[in-house]
Amino acid sequence: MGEEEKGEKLMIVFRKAPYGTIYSFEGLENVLIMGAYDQDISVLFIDDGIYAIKAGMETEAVGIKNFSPTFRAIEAYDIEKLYIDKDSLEKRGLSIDDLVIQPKVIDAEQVESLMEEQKNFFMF
Amino acid sequence: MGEEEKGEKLMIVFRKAPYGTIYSFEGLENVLIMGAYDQDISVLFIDDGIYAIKAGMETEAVGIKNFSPTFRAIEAYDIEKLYIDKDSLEKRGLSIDDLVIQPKVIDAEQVESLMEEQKNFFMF
Amino acid sequence: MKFGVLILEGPYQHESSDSAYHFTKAALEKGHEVLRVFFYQDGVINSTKLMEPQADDRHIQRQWSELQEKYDLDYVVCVAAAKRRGINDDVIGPGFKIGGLGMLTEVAIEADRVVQFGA
Amino acid sequence: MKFGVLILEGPYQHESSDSAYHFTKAALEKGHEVLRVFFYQDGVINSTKLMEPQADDRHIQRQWSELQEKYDLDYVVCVAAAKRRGINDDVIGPGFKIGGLGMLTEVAIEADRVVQFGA
Amino acid sequence: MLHLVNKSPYESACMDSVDKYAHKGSPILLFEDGVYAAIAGAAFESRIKKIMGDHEVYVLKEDLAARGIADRMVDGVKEVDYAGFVDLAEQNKTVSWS
Amino acid sequence: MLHLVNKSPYESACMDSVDKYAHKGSPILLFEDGVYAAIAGAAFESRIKKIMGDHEVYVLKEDLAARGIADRMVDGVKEVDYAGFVDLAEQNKTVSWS
Repeated sequence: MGEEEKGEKLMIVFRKAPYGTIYSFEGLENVLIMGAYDQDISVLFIDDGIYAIKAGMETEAVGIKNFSPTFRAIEAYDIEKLYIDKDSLEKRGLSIDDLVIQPKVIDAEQVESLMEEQKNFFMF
Repeated sequence: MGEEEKGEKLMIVFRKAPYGTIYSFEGLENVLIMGAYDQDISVLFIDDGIYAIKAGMETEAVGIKNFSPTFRAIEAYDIEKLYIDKDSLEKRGLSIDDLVIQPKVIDAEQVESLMEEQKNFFMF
Repeated sequence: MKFGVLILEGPYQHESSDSAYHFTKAALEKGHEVLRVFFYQDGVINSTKLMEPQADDRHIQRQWSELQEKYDLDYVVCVAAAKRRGINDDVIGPGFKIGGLGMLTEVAIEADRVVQFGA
Repeated sequence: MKFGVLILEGPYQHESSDSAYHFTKAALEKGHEVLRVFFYQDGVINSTKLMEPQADDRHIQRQWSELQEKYDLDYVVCVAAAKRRGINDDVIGPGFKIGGLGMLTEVAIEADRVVQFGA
Repeated sequence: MLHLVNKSPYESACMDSVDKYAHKGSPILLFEDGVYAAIAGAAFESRIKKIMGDHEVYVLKEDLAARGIADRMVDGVKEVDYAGFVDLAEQNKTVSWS
Repeated sequence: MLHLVNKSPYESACMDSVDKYAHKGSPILLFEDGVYAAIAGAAFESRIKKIMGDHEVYVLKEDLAARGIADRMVDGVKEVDYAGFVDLAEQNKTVSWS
């Protein structure tokens, strides 16, 4: 199936750290809903957004729901275009194996190009 | 009148820019209320908080109330200990003459010492 | 051009809602269409008619309601975000309606541009 | 020791209210006094009983109300900040009361420490 | 693509992200507290001038006036009002950094 | 005086302010997103180590666990739970940077 048939190119960008604010959690809710619309969805993790998919979260003591396992459900929603910025990972002391999902690692120039292709964005 | 007679040493610190967020406006409301309690109040401007007292604000077009003239009322409330961090001013391209009030200009070390003297703080 | 507008911050605390309002108004005055204004995250709080700002301050919900009436706009307040923050059908002002998050995807598909305020 | 607690951010959007809750609870469990919890700026929104979070999430207003009841705490929601944001006597949960900003100055005078969450 | 920036560069790393990810030639609009990035004689001046080598930088007039800094802008920054903001958003896809 | 920091050093300039204004010897408590400042092998590691030369740096266990980074802390950082946070606030006046 060609990309043209998949509708509009829409991108959700995660760039905030989890739990300190709700942006990444409500951003994830948005991704899951968008998955039902059969569009050409891309999900991108940059800046502190990479921390949203760190493995091993245990949130019982802060009393907030751990949403990281839900990121694994993204693929079940037929959203396969997942990307993460290499430099953001390195700068923050993580590697791709530290994460609950393994987005495609790309560099800042590829991030730029990918963004240029999209029709509309959501930044969380 | 000695300082001891003026009650507790309380400090309100302004460190956020105006209008983008409400912190400085509601911080000012707090200063005005505190002035009525006859305590030993200090007001300190650091970081982006120095922009809260920039002269010449014209807020009609953004539709938000211009609160900067109200800072001039602080002295009428018998709050005379007003300080501003020299380096924050310089770094942000302003001088003391650009402001609606003229707090005493102090350096970072004096800020430290002043903070150490206080009993309780509010950061806005 | 067909615009969508997305607002993620609450009234008064952040300027985002004011900026979104001025942008939306300017776009309409220039003859553009605004297909939908979507209120998400703390943005849902802009819809409450219970707000009572001081007399010399703007009334953010009423400004939005008046703009909606003038141009017959579509305002959607995200139900999931609203429930978390105490916003429901009983408190929203005229012109706002509570709806699903899918209505944000819809406007992202249909509008030429979605302009986001806050995050 | 006598603590005061000040909260400047709303529920769910920021972690500040959760942090303030855990801090207050821990202080009480260690036998300290908490003279007053003051809700200012967006912090006032923590008091609304209209919030309906998802079933598997914490209910921030109820957590605060239960803690208030257990320790007979004094919770003050700033009236000026509350009015701007649509919080009034009809929507605040049990244990909260709406009061003047002077009550923040009072706790700053009387408490050994005021611990601020958010800004 | 139009990059929207609404935070002060002295408090937030937004501008670093724009600088890193924005395509050369993409315009940047500073509004709300973002306008503080373009004050002449301030610490951020050299950064914004460098950024202006790769991007047109616009500032929102209404937010400049509100902050009393309309006469303090770095040379070469372009002022637009909300109508101009709409024009920029018509001519470019928009992405918000905040 | 205990300095409370709740924002990520990659997004916010809070830590710069603490570094600038905090008296030598004053403890710093990192909590909420502030805990990201103390990750080993990250870009901020050299800064936090320098800061640790002048200040005891504490991190809140509950927030570390929530973020899955409890095993990633720079050596020498001290972990406290909420009861320990209360003890620190009992021993020191507190000031919040956020």
